[in-house]
Amino acid sequence: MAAGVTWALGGLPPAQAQGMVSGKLLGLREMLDPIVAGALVVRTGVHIETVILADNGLSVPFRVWVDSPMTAQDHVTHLWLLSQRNPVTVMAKLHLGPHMGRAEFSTRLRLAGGQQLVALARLSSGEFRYELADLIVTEAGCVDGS
Amino acid sequence: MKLDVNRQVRELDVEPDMPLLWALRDELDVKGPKFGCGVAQCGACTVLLNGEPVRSCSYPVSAAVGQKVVTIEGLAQKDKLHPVQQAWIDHQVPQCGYCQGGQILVAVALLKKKPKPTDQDIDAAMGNICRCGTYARIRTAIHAVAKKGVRA
Amino acid sequence: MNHLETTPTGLARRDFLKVSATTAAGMSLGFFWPTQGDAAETPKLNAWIEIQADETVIIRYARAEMGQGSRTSAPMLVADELEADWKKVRIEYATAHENLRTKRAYGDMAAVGSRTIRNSQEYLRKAGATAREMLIAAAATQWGVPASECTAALGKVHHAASKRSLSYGKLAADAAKLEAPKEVKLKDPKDWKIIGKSLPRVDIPDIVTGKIRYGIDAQVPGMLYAAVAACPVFNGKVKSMDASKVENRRGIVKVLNLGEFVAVVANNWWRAKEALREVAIEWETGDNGQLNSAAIMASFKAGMGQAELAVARDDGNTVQALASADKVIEAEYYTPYLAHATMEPMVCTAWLQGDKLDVWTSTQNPEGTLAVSAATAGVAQDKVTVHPMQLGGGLGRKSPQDFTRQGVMIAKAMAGTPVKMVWSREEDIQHDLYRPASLVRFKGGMDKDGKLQALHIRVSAPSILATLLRLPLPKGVDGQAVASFNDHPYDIPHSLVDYAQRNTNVPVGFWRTVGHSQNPFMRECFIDELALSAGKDPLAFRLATLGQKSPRDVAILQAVAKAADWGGPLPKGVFRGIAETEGYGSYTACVCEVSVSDKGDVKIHRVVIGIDPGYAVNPDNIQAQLQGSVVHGLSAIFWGEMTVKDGRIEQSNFHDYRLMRLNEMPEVKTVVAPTGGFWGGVGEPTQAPLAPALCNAIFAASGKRVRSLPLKNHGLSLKA
Amino acid sequence: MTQARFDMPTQVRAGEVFKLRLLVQHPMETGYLLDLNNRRIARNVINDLRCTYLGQEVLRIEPSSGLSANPYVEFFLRATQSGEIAVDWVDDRGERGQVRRTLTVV
Repeated sequence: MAAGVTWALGGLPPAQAQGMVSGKLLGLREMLDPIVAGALVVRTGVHIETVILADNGLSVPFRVWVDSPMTAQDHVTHLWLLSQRNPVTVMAKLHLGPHMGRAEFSTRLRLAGGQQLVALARLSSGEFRYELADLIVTEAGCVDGS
Repeated sequence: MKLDVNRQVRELDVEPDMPLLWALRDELDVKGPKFGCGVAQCGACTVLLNGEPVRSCSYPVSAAVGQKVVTIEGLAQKDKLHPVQQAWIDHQVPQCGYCQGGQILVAVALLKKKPKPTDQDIDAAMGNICRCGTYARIRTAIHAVAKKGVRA
Repeated sequence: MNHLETTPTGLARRDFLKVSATTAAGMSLGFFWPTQGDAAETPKLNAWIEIQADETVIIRYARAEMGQGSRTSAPMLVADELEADWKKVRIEYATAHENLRTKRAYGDMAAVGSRTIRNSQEYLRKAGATAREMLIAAAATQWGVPASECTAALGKVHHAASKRSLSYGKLAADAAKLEAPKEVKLKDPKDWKIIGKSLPRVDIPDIVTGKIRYGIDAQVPGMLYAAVAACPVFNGKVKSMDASKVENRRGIVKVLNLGEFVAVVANNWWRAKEALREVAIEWETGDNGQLNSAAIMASFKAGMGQAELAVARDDGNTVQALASADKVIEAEYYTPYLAHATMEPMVCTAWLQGDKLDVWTSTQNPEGTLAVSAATAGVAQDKVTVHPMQLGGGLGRKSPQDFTRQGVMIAKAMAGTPVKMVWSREEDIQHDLYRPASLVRFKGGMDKDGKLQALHIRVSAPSILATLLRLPLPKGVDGQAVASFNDHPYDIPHSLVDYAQRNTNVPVGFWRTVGHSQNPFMRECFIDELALSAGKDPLAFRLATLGQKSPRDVAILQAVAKAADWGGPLPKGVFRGIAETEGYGSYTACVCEVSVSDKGDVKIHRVVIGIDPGYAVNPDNIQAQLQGSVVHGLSAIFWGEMTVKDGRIEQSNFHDYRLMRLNEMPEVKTVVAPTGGFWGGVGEPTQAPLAPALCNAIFAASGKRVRSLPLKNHGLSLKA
Repeated sequence: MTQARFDMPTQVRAGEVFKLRLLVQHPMETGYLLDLNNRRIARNVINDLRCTYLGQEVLRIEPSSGLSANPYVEFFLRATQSGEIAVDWVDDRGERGQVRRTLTVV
């Protein structure tokens, strides 16, 4: 029943399609599997705020927050910022605790070209939740994409 | 000072040594003449002064007083294109077009002096730089105007 | 398998489809249109097409026009499938903010890489075909006949059986209410009516009357003007500034120290520029003032011998094959740094009003302009408007947005007031992102029959991708630095291409034709050296070495050779040279006919230059590009060279960075030879085969083998 | 020691959730680029950055080369009682940096 969804994840086009030369684009599964290791992942409760366009990937503002009361019983334990295209998929891993009061984090990312970004949260219940964001790094030059 | 630009007398109050180009562009909003080099090398800023091509980036505005200044905007008479402009369309001369106002004005002046210019005449007169490289078509278009025998 | 679940709405799938649209120029481009506020307007069949009641067909064009002619040829693709009457077509710019608002309905907007036609042809033709089917469906519904019985032509839908027709203007409102068909069949190329015709460019009438507005012509009420100076030594910063001499001068509004550069803001650009000369600026240059051309060459030379090299191509066993070859030919080639020198220098007008920013600039990359503007001003992206302007040339310079950033920095410092920044020519020549210099060493191994068996090409050069874009290079290879080497078409068993990345403080960027602006010169001259060594005719040697593997390279080579009457008689003292290249999805070749006097005067009697772009959308425009690229190429070949001394570029304006003029223009015969079946680029690949064909001809005429450019350094001058 | 800018309120009410912002001057070298002498610039990123409050670790970040040069982080804490807030980080070369602030809870 989720087969359609599952297969859609693997079929991303190769990176060359955009004329960028920074390696292949990972599918969602390839990004998440090493972390979630077979656990259920639900796309809910995680929010991303970033720019839509970037002239280059050197410093891209990125904010993520997770719906969570951040209490001892119910809080976010981990947050991963994942890149579909960077040579290193995990841009940052965060260990959080109830003391934070708010499951929110802002930073600036370094990205090797346009891609989808994923924020993955692990809750104290063991549940995984995620959100995606599209980011376009505009073409800065006459790279021969042929 | 008073300046006759494209058959209109315009009033302006600027330093006498301000180049005509910047008086036209930044004071009178006449944008046809372009800035290319600032040192009379490229000719993108060409205007006609009493029918003679002048590189306006290096020509003091005060020296233009009392002369008729014609820029590319003032070449067509009402809605009727000058034959050189028409030839530029017929032969699809421009690429980016930035230098073409200047090129056209130089060609107009050439054809006025020599209605049937030789290739050597064209070589000698057409010294403006075109970075896109439209030279072959400029030559063809000038010959075409000459051939039509229209009074340019 | 189903450990990966999604929310009940199934959003994940749609999101990932969207990725394919943005990264692969997907099919769904242009079919999203937000409905709010559009109800009363002209019927939009999709983002690209609007049809008015008076039969005017508005087709949107999403990229920049800088002389490449795509503002005409891209809409031709839409109009052909739409079966529009071209005379009724009006072309309007799509804007970056509209693209942002519509979640990129117009796709990639950058006019770079000779990509406008080849990357957008599919979705543009589909946009036209989809709208055509909607118009046919609307007519069929009105008539109560099956859509399959209706045809469209010249802006009308016809029903032959009942001899009825309806014009697009009358159908558009109904058609716009229909759902767009998911699948449309694109026309067979033999049925094209507009594609393949030499149509006049739509922007030329406004060019010849002076009405067209370039970035430099932006006019905003209350606007001020800025002249700028950045440190002439690369990477330098402002240490201190004393503007007391000019602050009270007529028209001077403000002198800004913006850290990386100084800006004088005045009520007339000339006043600003004159004052800037008298602002005392002390620069912080650190060690960067040490760099010079000799040190750069030494670094490239060191690259040749460095232990660790990135491997770009490795067929067979080249080292071994060279060791056992009957004969090994070696040569070293060099090409210099070059400036773009677009006729219109860098400009940016920006107006920051509260949280809203308007930008007028000449940009090849409007979305990049938007992103940089928003980031620099600190405003939201949806508050930025980038106004489309014609470009006074682009040549790859106006894609990186360093100048936009400067313009917006000034506007931010002058918040509330629109300011037009214009670079002087000196600023433009000395603060370019230069075509990289490159040192290349070739080794070719021949067997006893004079057949090329092994080719080793070693490149020592800066990397644009690593330094300008700061991208990690796969296996250490910059594809631009080794272009036309790593993909050379010659059918030989052993090829090794390796690369030493040698960066310097000289900033590098994308110059028209990029790696193909220099590497084909070296490759195709070296192929000539091999042909000579084998005692073969250069054309015959190429055809034999290309073999069966590269039929398109062979086809263009033969077409141009035939057009040039290769092997036919020539006047005494006139000699030919030939070269063949491929790149940007197209195939190109060139024959030059020259004579060389004892004094080194090179007279070019004729250039025959041709391209196979697969499909030729607007052949006359392709001819114009071929002609123009000869001029662009010859300027570089004879005179183009940026030299570095004390950390800065020595050249400053057209007196010492010479460009070709009309009296030096040789006769050019163009060959547009589309073989069909693919879509190649045009603006850039056309200049690639010129330099090798010319230098091979110079060798034939004079026996002088030129292995570095420009020719002025070899005592060779262009005879008008 | 690396330079940093750290911004947080000095005084908050008990139970209040407040914002902390940190900007560290650091190249975050990716390990993919070459220097002007053609030598690979070794990866050197801040690989561990942690915040402790009243001696207890409340947030730990493990960045990779995916955070930009001069990394910026912004996060929140819930105030319980007055005491020290410390942020400590270390890069691949083992160089350490830290900021210390005293929070007064009223």
